[in-house]
Amino acid sequence: MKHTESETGTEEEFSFGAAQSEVEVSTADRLRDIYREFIYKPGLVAWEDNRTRIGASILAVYVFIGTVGTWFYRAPTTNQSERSLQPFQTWEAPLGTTSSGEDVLAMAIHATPEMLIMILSGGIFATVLAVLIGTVAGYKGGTTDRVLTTFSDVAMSIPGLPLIMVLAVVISPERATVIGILITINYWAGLARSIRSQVLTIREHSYVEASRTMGVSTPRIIFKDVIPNIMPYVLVNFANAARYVVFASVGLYYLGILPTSVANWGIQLNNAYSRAGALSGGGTMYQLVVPMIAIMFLALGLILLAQGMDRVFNPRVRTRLAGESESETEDDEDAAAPTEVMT
Amino acid sequence: MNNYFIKRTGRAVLTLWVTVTLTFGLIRAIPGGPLEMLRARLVRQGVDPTRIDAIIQSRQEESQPIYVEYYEYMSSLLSGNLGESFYFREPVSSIITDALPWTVFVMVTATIILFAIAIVWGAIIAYKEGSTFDTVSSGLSILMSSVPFYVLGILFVVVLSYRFGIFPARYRTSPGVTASLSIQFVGNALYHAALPIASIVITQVGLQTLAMRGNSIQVLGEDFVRVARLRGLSDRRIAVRYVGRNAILPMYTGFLTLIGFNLGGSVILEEIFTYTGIGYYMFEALINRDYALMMGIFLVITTALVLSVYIADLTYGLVDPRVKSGDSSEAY
Amino acid sequence: MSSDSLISLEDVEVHFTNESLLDFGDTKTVRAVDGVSLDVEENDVVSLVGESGCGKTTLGKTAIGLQRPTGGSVKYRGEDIWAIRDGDADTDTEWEDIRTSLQIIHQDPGASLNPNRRIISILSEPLRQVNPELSRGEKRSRIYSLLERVGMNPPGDFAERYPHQLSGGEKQRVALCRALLMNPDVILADEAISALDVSLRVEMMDLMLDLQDEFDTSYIFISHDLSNARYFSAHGGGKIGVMYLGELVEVGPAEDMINDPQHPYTNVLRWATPDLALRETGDPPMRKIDVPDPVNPPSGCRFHTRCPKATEACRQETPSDYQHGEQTVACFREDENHEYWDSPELTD
Amino acid sequence: MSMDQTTEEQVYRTDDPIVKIRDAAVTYDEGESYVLDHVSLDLDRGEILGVVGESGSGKSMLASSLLDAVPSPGRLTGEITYRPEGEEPVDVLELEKEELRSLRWEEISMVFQGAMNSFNPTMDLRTHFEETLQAHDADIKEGIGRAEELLEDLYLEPDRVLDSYPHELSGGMQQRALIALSLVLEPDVLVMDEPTAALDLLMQRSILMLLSNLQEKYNLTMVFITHDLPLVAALADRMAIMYAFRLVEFGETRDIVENAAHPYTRALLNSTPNLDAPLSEMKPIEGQSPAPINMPSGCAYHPRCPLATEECRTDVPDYHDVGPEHGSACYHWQESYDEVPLVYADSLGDTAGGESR
Amino acid sequence: TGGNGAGDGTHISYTNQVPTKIQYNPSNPTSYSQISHYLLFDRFANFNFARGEFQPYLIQDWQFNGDTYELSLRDGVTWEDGDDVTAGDVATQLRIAMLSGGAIAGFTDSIDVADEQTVVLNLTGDVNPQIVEYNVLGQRFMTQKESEFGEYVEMFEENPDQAQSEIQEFAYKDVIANGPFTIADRGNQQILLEKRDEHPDSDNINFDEVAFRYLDGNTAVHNSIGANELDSVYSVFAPPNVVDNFPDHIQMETIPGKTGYSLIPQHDHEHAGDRAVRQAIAHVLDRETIVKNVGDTLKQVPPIPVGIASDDQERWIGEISDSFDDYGVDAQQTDEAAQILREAGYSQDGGTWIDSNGNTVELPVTVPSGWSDWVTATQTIVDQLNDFGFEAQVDSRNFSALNGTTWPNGDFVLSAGGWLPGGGRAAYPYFSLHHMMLEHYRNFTYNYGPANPNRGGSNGDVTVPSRTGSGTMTVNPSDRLSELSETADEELVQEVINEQAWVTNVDLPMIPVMEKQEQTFLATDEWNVPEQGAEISQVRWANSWLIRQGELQYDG
Ligand SMILES: Nc1ncnc2c1ncn2[C@@H]1O[C@H](COP(=O)(O)OP(=O)(O)OP(=O)(O)O)[C@@H](O)[C@H]1O
Ligand SMILES: Nc1ncnc2c1ncn2[C@@H]1O[C@H](COP(=O)(O)OP(=O)(O)OP(=O)(O)O)[C@@H](O)[C@H]1O
Ligand SMILES: [Mg+2]
Ligand SMILES: [Mg+2]
Repeated sequence: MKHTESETGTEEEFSFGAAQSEVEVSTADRLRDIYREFIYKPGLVAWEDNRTRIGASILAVYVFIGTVGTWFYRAPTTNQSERSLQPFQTWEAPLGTTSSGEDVLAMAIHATPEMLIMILSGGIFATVLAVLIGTVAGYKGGTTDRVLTTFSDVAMSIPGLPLIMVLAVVISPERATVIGILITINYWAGLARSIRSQVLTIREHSYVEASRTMGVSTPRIIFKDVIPNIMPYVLVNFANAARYVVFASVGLYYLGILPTSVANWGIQLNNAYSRAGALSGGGTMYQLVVPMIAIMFLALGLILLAQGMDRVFNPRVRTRLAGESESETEDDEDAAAPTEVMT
Repeated sequence: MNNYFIKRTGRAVLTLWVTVTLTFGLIRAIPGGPLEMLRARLVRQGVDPTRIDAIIQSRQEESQPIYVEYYEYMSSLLSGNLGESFYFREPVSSIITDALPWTVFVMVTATIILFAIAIVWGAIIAYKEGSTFDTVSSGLSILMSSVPFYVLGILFVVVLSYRFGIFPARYRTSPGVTASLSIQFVGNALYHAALPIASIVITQVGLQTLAMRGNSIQVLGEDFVRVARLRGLSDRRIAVRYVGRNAILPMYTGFLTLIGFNLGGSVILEEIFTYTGIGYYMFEALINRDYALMMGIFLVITTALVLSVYIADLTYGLVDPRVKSGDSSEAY
Repeated sequence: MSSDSLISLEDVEVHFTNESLLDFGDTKTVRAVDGVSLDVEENDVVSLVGESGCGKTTLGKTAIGLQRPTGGSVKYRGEDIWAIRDGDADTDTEWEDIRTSLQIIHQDPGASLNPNRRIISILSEPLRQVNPELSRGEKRSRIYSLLERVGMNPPGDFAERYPHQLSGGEKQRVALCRALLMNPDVILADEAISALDVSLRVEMMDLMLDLQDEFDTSYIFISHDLSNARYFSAHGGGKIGVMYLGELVEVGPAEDMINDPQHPYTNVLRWATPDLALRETGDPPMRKIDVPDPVNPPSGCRFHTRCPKATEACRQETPSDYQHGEQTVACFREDENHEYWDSPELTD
Repeated sequence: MSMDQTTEEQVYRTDDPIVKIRDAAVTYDEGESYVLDHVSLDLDRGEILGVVGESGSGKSMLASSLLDAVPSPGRLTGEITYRPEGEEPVDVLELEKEELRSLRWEEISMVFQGAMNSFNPTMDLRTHFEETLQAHDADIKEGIGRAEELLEDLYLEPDRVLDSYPHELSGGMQQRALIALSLVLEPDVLVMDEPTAALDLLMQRSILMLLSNLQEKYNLTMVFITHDLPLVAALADRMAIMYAFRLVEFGETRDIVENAAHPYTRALLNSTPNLDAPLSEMKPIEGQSPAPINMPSGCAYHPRCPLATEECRTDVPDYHDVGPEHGSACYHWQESYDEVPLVYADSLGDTAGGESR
Repeated sequence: TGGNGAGDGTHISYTNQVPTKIQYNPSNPTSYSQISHYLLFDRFANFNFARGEFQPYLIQDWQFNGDTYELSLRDGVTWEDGDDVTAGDVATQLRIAMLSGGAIAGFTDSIDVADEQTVVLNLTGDVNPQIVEYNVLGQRFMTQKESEFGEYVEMFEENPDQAQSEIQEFAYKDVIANGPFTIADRGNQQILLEKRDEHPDSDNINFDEVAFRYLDGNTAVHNSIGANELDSVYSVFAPPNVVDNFPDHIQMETIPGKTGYSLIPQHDHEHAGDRAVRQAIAHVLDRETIVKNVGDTLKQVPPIPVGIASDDQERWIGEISDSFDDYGVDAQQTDEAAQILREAGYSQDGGTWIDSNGNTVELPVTVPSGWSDWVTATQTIVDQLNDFGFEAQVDSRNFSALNGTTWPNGDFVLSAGGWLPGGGRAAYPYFSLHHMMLEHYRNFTYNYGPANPNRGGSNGDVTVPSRTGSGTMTVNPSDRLSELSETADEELVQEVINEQAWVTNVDLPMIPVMEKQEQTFLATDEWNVPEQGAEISQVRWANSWLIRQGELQYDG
């Protein structure tokens, strides 16, 4: 490489004009930088938007319940209270009990951690795979692209829910992580396709070409130039995938297709429906309502977050809110990422 | 006809084939084959154990090496034969012919209605961006999207059917109503489909509305809308031909693919409403390990998905003059 | 063509075959660059002018090895760069060296900087490539001094900004810095000033020219504005090339091209370049306004469909390069004995 | 500063203005700052007025003001009077919705910056023409006939263009089609906001040439807005120079080019490459133009002006008569002749009015 | 009457099968009718659970003569097509059952038609007449008319395999009925029967139609009952709170299911295979609480954990029941359990039981997921075991996986599984003991020593403390049950039953927890029915049987 041949020459060339005083960068500075860049500012922006604010608060509540809550609140067991207690009767079981004397609130609370794990694993699996396949296909083009595109085409063409049901029966997954992945087993495909088409545009951006011209390696271009651009989109879709995981897992539990070894609101629904006769007016509607509310608020939090999130990653908004100056006003904010709408 | 058409068709066929093969393999991997399920069922029916063994024995011969099954399945598929349902002892095709129209009816109607609402509502919100109406509508949209359709379905059943008896909780039609083109029949079918359709529409309309809102706001900011106003065009024309048309276009493929997607979702929906469409039979087939039926329905839903994407790709050029068929108009 | 030119293009062709871009069905070939030969010397400035779509960018990118030519050869210091790229060449020169030696500044100052990275990070990238052994502090001080050099003071402040916090001119300077930090031999400036405000263009050109001496770089400067090309080339002591539909119709030293244009098309460009002399604009010196379809370029001299001086001969035959002083011109009018002079004028 | 408004006396009136602009001002934040700062101007019947200024100097705001079409939520104040020939003057800002609708495009029409986005991408051009005619109750057949003629005047094949979708046309063709669309109702005034900015020079110049032909043929009054001073120089009868949302100088084109009396105008002229002049140093303008939110006090140009004095820093200069019909908002316009010499001054004399080769 | 305004007296009941798919060939296992054939076809005899014996119906009389078994038909029963129901028809039905692998084949040589009204089974050697009775009469309907099905009998003689598969394929949908009703109409939602006046019992019936409406799942049925849409319902499970919510005029009848939840230990397992641990478990379980958790309308508590159905314990071992251990019906007898364990060398370490090697006693309980009553029971069991200091947890698995691999492979420690074979037959201890000790009908490989080899056993001996006093006794259950099946001697029968019941009570090859109750609901608003709990209603299923008996009449 050039620099090795003409080390000194290079040095000279760059020693022009006003000599720069030594620029020190301490580790603390860097850490502070990272903190400002990745936590403080996104947080600030997120907080500025009502949707993210509410969404994040809701999720925070779930995380709190899923971690601290399970510590403080007793685990559900049979006969821990009187059977079939209505809600708001006693402090012992505020939301009532099932017909085998399990505390409904305890059931709801102790289903949270598994659900969060499921969401995370499903969301991460779907988005990471989609980003990987989408960017590589889009950026590399050619045969790689054709193969990957066909692959995702096929994955996309298999009907999601029926496929998941069959798979659920085949492998009887018992761990929340596996269930999360199972549910998003072909969810990534649509996402990969749309990421691919975005990458097709991004790779034509001149800054990508500039990086190529500098001889930057392909993985580095993908990670530094391509992926940050689709990040808002990816995160929005992470939240969407998470919501899909919530909906699908609860649905499958409700239908009794997934093994009951993992606590889940769907199992509560199923119990309320098939055993407590909640639908038949046995006065046990509360057993149905509690998990429903748990599901709906979680989904609500995720949607709100998804809707508000693209702003967080838009550097324009970020700097504006972080109080830095902006010299240009003419450009509009990037149009919001297209919303892939699938239940 | 032309290159793109052929290529795209080839890809659709390839996709179908791979999907069929894959699902074929998958379904065979389900633990507990049809015989085990049959045994379980006979036990429950109280058939005496020695006879159960005899029955199982006599059925054992039916299974063959998997490649033979695959070959036979593929070749009979090509001749239009989907095999016979193990559980129902009926040709799969006749079950599907009976069930599919109902599912398609529910899902297509639901999807059309929800898009119609989303388009109008989304456009109106966009026009009133920033107003209270916008805030309330957007909030409502989000709220509606946070309810899974089956939860709403259950609620509907509990409240509207069981509690108040306004709508039927199950069936495609009332007992005794026979299929015909009479008003009574159609009305009855619609009446029974009302809740399934409503639960799809209500839970899915929100996100589409927000998408439409976003698109419309974007279009409203375009120069050509401003120019159109300056040219003195009527507000109506601008709303329809300018804003509407351009905002709807990006949703076109979404519309077709959502139909396909919803067909898959019918498995849960029809189970809740005891609506004997393909989703319902899919579930039955799964429970009873009825491979042929499962494959058949899988195939139908897959074909629907592949077809809807295929149609979306091929027709996008027709609805959007900017894209000639064959341009980079892939649905996803 | 001397083999020790920094870059020499010989008979370069770039044809884009696209199956679906224009119409589906049969494939269409866009002859973006068709048989162009051009040399870029050390410390040279070559400006390319021409209408939109005539192939300037394609030629420029071919010259710096970003675009693989479908015909002809591109040589860097006498060695075929694509042979090196493919590992076919028998030489010590590494593709990496070539890659770092040939850099680009794009037209759109906004699009050429990654909106998600701070300036410091954008400018660290070239150093990472060329001087990976530098410490963070060293990199930073080099970047700071270069930023100061291009007039972005205080550098510490600018370095911490995002691209959207810079003005167009500043962005373009950052793009220039990025190219310079690679210590390149050639910089392709593709319409690098077109998007800037008029008042900033000169400043930017001056800056680039100043740095040319300091950094020993050559420029390939693309512009559709003849006066900018002249300003740039003349100050850099280089030449101007006029392109028309993928062909180089006239090349020559800047001043000669302006003061004594030979090709009718150069004349058209000259007419199109506004000035403050308040001349009556008059009708354009050409018969049609719109450029022919590059998929089906006209036969013979490609300009014959619009050329006010075209004759039947121009439709039939493709002119070869004629030498007129230091200019190279592809027009029959340079050949006094050509049948051109006798054939009937085209009027449609 | 927004307090001092230009008074009647400071306006350089023309005898028979077709549009009178008085104190036109646009604000986006309830008067905190102006993006068009009290501009007064007369538009002469049948003239071509060139408006020149840097990006963001408020040119588009001025153009939109003429049609009362400032993009929301901007607020336009002042007085804009349209005076059709032989009819009662119309106060544009007071018009009812319906009246405004017919004034636009029928009387005053406009070509936007960025023709690429001015057509509905999902509609062919014929429909654009037809719906425009229809919206103004014009005879469609006759109108299309006129459109075809216009297109032909603009060197386009009418049939092909009319049956095309916008994306099927090149930028230059779209721009010309848009010009035809803007003239299809035979307006008296045509406002063009940087109609050629996105095109290459050859196309720009060609269009300019066609425009001057059209102007003669249809007896149009034209406002041509650009940041490219030399471009309009050959076309415009008069020029107005804008800086930081204000009109800083106006006058006949020749006057402006040869005798610019505002340091900004002179600097602008100096920064322009010029083919005919011998190669000499062109001088860029140092510094940046201000944004509406932090406008310098007094003369907005003072931070960049070599002649700036204390006075400039505190008071907004009035217009000074520089010559007939030529005004300059500068206290030091006289000094500017010497302090800011025009770098191409020498070349002007011999080439002015001369024929090109 | 029912919701659909059939005020003229259409009795509306329900079916959980898609009506168009129902078929009536009992030899074809798919889509075999679950309820409507009770009215379409006459059954041989009906088992009354209260009396514990068969009531004659189509077969009016049956006679054991040592080496033959003679069946006499009722007079005047005709087929829908006009033919009489003859001994030939009965013989055809029985022959097909025998030829296609039914249990009859185990003790029958041949079947003869003695005359129009009499069928004779020629027995092979010694056989317990009770066993013959249960096998011949139990749950058998006169469906296979000779003229329709006779060809299969011939086919069986020529080519059994083909016959087997053909008769299994044959979906009998265009039925020729011989009961008091025949099929009038079938749609997607219901199957409608209309009265056949030719039937001898038709005079008992004062309404014309019975509709079986298709309802999918218990919840749908609950709701239909609640909404007054149904006049009767057979075998549906309604937990107490649901039943409480039914209208007042809905009367519930329950009959024992003769099957139910037990913990099936893996006898090879170091702990579950240890009798001490099994006994401890039995002591620790509070069966009453478990049943309450699941719903006491759904289950009943077996008084003594033994291989005899709950209701039949009194009859068979009532006299000696004091000597059996009930392990605490409604209590967690932790002291007893602890004592047994300590004696067997177990000890407690911080509350958790460990064996003499220091290994924790871990007892995961496998249960089919989705069987919500079983899952609830399992949860309660697990909680009780954990309370006591075992390490137990619920291990719920997919039913098909259990059925296909887990159970046949014995891949469990404790598994939920039925401790009775179900049906009227299970009332006879031979069948229930056989099921518990020798051959579980669901293919459980539980490696119990005395069990049959195909269940992991070796038909070996078992040694238990003797019931009557000190000392131990060693018996071979396999041999003793064979003896039981081959004797007509009542005393021997009682002796073997007492002895083997004792073995199951002590050795606990399975640990019975609860027994299923079958619920039938009858609407009394427009229908006259016997009062709740009447002996005549203790049959499968009350609604169809009462109609035939004139005990369910329209009163609208
Ligand atoms: N990747 C490509 N695929 C197909 N055609 C291309 C491609 N790149 C350029 N072209 C075509 O090649 C021709 C020359 O393009 P090029 O970008 O080099 O022109 P240019 O002179 O730089 O134009 P401009 O002034 O508008 O930048 C054009 O007709 C263009 O459409
Ligand atoms: N919607 C808006 N809200 C707030 N400020 C605006 C808005 N639109 C324009 N502006 C501001 O008004 C000022 C004048 O804008 P205008 O569009 O008139 O500039 P211009 O001279 O036409 O510039 P250009 O050459 O870039 O078109 C600019 O500073 C711009 O930032
Ligand atoms: Mg270019
Ligand atoms: Mg503008």
